[in-house]
Amino acid sequence: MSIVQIKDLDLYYGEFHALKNVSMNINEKSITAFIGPSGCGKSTLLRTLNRMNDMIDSVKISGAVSINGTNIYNPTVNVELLRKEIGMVFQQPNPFPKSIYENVAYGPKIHGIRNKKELDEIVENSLRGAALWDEVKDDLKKSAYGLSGGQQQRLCIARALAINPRILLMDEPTSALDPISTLKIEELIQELKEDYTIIIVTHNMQQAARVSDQTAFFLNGEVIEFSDTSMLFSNPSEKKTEDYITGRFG
Amino acid sequence: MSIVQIKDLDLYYGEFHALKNVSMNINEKSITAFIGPSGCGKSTLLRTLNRMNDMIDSVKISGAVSINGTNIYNPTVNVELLRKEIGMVFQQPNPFPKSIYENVAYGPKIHGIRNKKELDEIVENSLRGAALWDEVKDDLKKSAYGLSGGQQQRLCIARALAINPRILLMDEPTSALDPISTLKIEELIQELKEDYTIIIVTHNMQQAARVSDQTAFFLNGEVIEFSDTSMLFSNPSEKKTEDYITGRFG
Amino acid sequence: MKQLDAERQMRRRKRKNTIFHALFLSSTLFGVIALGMLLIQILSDGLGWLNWEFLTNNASRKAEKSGIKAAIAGTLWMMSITAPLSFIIGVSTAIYLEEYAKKNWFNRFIQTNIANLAGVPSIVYGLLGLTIFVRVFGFGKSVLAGSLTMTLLILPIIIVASQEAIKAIPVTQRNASFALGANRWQTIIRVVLPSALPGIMTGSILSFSRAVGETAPLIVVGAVAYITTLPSGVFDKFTVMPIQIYTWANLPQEEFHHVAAAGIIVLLFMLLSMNAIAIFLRNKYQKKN
Amino acid sequence: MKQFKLGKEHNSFMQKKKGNNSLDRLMPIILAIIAGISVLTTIGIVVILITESAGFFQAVSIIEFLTGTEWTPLFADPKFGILPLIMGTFMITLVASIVALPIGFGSAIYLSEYAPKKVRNFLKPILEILAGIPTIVYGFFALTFITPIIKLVIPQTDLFNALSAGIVVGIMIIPMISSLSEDAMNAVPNSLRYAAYAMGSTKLEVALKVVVPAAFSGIVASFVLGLSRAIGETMIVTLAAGALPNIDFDFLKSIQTMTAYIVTTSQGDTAYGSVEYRTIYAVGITLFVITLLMNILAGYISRKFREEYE
Amino acid sequence: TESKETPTTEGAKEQEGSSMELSGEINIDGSSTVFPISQAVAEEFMALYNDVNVTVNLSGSSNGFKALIAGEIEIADASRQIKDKEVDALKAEGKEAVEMPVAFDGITVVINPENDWATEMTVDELKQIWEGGSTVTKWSDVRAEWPNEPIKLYGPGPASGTFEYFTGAINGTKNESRKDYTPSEDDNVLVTGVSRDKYAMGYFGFSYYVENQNKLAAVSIKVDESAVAVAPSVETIKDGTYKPLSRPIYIYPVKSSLSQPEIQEFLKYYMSEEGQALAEEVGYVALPAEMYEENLSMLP
Ligand SMILES: Nc1ncnc2c1ncn2[C@@H]1O[C@H](COP(=O)(O)OP(=O)(O)OP(=O)(O)O)[C@@H](O)[C@H]1O
Ligand SMILES: Nc1ncnc2c1ncn2[C@@H]1O[C@H](COP(=O)(O)OP(=O)(O)OP(=O)(O)O)[C@@H](O)[C@H]1O
Ligand SMILES: [Mg+2]
Ligand SMILES: [Mg+2]
Ligand SMILES: O=P([O-])([O-])[O-]
Repeated sequence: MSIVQIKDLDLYYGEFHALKNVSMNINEKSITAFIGPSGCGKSTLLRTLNRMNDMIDSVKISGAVSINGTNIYNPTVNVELLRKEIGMVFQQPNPFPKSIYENVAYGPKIHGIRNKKELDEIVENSLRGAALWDEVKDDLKKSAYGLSGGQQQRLCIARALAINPRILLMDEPTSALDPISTLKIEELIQELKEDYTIIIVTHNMQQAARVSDQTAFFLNGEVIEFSDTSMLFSNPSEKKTEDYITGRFG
Repeated sequence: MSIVQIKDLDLYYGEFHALKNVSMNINEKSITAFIGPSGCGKSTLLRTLNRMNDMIDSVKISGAVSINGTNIYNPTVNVELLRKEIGMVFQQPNPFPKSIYENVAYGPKIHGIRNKKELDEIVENSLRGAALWDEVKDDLKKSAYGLSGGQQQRLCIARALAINPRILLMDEPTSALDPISTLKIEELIQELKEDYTIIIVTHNMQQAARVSDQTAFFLNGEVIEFSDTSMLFSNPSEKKTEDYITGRFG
Repeated sequence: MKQLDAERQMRRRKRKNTIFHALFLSSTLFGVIALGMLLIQILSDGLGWLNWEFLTNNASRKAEKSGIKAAIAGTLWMMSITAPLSFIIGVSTAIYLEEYAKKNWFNRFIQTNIANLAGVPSIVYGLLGLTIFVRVFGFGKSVLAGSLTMTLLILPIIIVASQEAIKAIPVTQRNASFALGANRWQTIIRVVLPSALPGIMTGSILSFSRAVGETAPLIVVGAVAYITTLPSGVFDKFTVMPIQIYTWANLPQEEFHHVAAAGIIVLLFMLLSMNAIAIFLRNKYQKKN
Repeated sequence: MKQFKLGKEHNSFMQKKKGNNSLDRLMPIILAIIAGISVLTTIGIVVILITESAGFFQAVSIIEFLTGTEWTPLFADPKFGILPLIMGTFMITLVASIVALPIGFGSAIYLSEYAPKKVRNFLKPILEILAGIPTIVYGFFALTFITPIIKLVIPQTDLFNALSAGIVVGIMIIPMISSLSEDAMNAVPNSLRYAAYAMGSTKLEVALKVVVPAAFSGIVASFVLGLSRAIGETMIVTLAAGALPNIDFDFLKSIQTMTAYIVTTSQGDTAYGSVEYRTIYAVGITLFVITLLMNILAGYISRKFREEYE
Repeated sequence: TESKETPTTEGAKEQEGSSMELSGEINIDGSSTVFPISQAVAEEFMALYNDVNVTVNLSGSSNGFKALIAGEIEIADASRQIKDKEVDALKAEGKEAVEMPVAFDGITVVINPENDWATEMTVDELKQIWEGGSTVTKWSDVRAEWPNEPIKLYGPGPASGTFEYFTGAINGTKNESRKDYTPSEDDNVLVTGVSRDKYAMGYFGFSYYVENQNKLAAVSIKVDESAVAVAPSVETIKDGTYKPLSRPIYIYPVKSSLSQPEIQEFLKYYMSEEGQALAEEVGYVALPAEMYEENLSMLP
């Protein structure tokens, strides 16, 4: 069953046509990877799914994005609740200048969880989920800015997990992580798939091949090919895809 | 001939012992990779080589770092000239809030190049070197902040190349780049090796294996193993190294 | 040869850096020294006249019996209204302009308007306060009228400083908050304001100090020069320290000029305590990235 | 973590907004209303200045007011040319900027880029004290300290002169400029500084070529605030610059500024409702318009400079 | 007199009987010249009647009248007589002010103590110096035997009551004056100016001269060539021989308030011998006794 349905989506930054007639159905409880060269629009498409592009004034969107059959660009949609259902991890670590604990507790708190015990539990579970708990469990009160880049990014993942979303958008979540943490996150992603729908942007084709069920290949704002990952990597139907995944392309 | 000689180097952030008795010789016109899990001190060691750690108040250093036989922690050393000889690319893209052109021309300008033609040439060559020229050649006057993350990082590489350094320090320079640009950069690194000494921090073991001549494996601030790359990956002499590179480690 | 050239050039750049370092340092010291000279002058004039009676007496025609009690009380009364009110209005306005206002002509107008208000001389605010608060609203020459006038006077400074502080918060932090399903208001309260607070505090300290030291508009609004009762409500008459000091400084008798200096010392002490509190708050919240 | 089960026909984000969201919709309205206070302030000022100066402009033509070179409204044969007062204000502002802009800017750079953290945390509050000293104190300081020094160097200097008052007005606005500029520079992320240092920049180059351009709009804002303060300063000029409207552009002579005229005349002995009394408002509205023009100009300059980067 | 030396609290206790009867507020505003007297009177009056609150402000004679018209105060201090316009404005509000002179201020022409030539001058010479369009730039322009040195002139600004009175008395027309002198609204600043310059000359209120006799010299004034030169002093101002620069200063209670007992009592105290002594204590000269009696006779 497809939980995300994108239909005839066009997106402009002012005059610049960043997404061109994108259509795509994403299955529930699956992992979808977006790959493609820098600037091809992967992050842009990801941001249309939780309406983060609302923040950019120059953005113009046409077409439809439906989640669970509801067009999320429908004016009656509650954007905040939408985003609670759709967690997001960014390309660059962006912790708040708060303590580690407060970073993770931020989401649950704004969604109304006050109970200290409950919060403690969420914080611990989320940090464990992001493979960070062991490193920080004694320093929860310390500023997140004292962590290394990799630790910061894992903290951001923990923060996203803490709101218990249905869909998880990840924009190159491991590009700042070492292979071990990356592996852990990849494993975690596989686990999360049991309950969540995951969409991941990655530059690392091995990663896409390893973790995802389906892969979309983008070029210049267009979806060139979207199919089962094993298919796309072993037997791409498009010449451009083949050129890209074999590294012949540039 | 070793151009960089590190001897008995200890580094503390306040109380925290971040580098422990590190000794290492790095050969001229070679590529050396630093690998190891997040937080193990790779970036810290890199920053001791161009004395960027001077910026952090809490840092205490003992031991010696010699470049070309001169201890760079000698008080008579001219830090600015040292840094002109040692270019650096950071983990996260940090372009100046200036135009693309001005970003690249910044270094040559402060080092005394005024001639417009000469600057134009340096800017073009550096951007070409960073595989960015074709994408931005018509937008040189535009702000660097308009570029995508990957483009920004390549701009930072171009900026480092523009001062024509002898040694190039790269802290995960490709972690924000797509595979195609990464390949280009890797090729470029191989090319630069003809004239430059390159030290690269990377999480990507494949990258280390692909590009570097020598690899150092770090753990908790210590150098566990430092040897020829082919050796280290095919036949590590330490158990910990083996565990790490085979992904058994965590 | 190239190496030599580079070194020569480097020496020049370093020399330039050293020269400018010295220049920048002397700029800073210039301010510090000016302050030092001012303080020495004031202290040598007034310290001898400063004692407990001076703090607990009312003004008098006799220099040795003169005290600053009513003026201290008046200033405290005025600031207890002006400080919270201007802070709330100022920060609210800054939030509105930075976080909510669309880029249309109306909001540009408000922005230009605020920048311009910051440049309106204090004496004009005096005329405004006299007409609006004293006469039209009928507050009379009261604590309330004075406080509201001072609130309007320092408002633009707080707004502009708060705006700059809010602007400096990186957009990636706002994005992180929005992506977690926080609405704008939650993002403002929980992410933007905590980070912007140090900058907002700096602007507020400067403007509160200004309100405490301002004379001209209160002359016009009608803080009285001689009063022996302390205000017991916002509609009472009052005087403030700068007015009392100004009155003393204008008297012919030499002794009163010392009394004025003693008053200035008390005023500066009050400013210092305010600054100390604000700096304490600022350092507590300041986390550098 | 797994308590979350939703039927696919039921999307929680279609739920009615509640609690926090009504606050989120209410706050912009409340804030907009509060922001309106500054507009009301301006309207109040403009209305008062216009209604009160209307009587003046019935008696004196605007042309005479704006082009006359003599300002003697309170003498037996009154002349109502405001140029000397504008000249006085301009001279004070000029001297004050020459003193305060470089020094304030220089100390901002020192505090933000050169000073060790401890020194900065110590010096900055000290400078901020300067901003809190009542202006009458500065006035006496100008008269009893700066003026004698100037007279020592240039004996023919008047006791009241534009130079001394201007210098002291400059000293007064230094902390405003340095503190606010320093805040703007402090907000520039360290990653930019690191990038510049890594290329072999000296501190000076990092400060002037990276930090200052990045903080430009904040710096301009502090300059504008400082200059507006200089234009509007009243007590210092009243005490130290004299009360003699003068168009000679001689800094060693007594002058009068618009603000000093307003405060002395409003405290002085002009009969209520007379043309002389209304000069206060005529001068007030001129001052208002001048500061308005200056701010528009400053906004334009800062916008134009910023375009290049954003 | 005795009473002004009495510590305030004891004075109040002695008078407890009467203090019980009076209470209320008295608000005074206006001339900065009159302020010191009103403040001193208020201070002593409140010591006697501690349930009465007197506040005194100084915002200039005109603003005092304005506040009187607006009904914000009961008594206006003024260094000049009320103007017709102000009387009319009061009338429009249904009010009337009562003029009560309270003291003399002898405007004093001062020179530097080192100036040993111009210690006495005629009114004509003063006019020559101060009149509008005056060509006097050097002392020798006044009398040939005086030094051939530039004359530096200091005086109050044209917004002050002192300026208006001086120009009226010396130059013949109010506010008619040369403009190229150094004006300041702060009399202490004028004191500083004259005391630092051997060739300076200025004028301001008597109290500022009294307090700075060590730094300044007063010019004795001759009404005409043949008259005797009179220096300003308490005696010469009081007996009217110091001419023409003795000016009376006033308070203007609003008529309707005169029936209020605390105001009545305050005015009585103002005109009493204690009140007169207070005026002299702060640097002014008491009026002839009959003038105070005339003031008192206006009370209901
Ligand atoms: N806010 C913006 N305003 C204008 N153009 C933008 C904006 N954000 C992105 N773009 C442009 O849109 C295009 C797509 O950007 P996007 O960030 O989606 O690329 P990407 O595929 O995620 O690249 P990368 O792998 O480098 O992150 C790029 O050409 C970029 O320059
Ligand atoms: N400025 C600092 N102050 C205090 N501790 C620091 C500072 N910078 C780094 N550290 C600590 O020093 C250790 C080594 O950090 P470093 O950045 O060198 O790690 P790294 O190997 O580069 O990791 P990553 O791969 O995540 O970038 C980490 O534990 C980190 O928390
Ligand atoms: Mg992207
Ligand atoms: Mg690192
Ligand atoms: O304050 P005056 O009215 O006496 O000048």
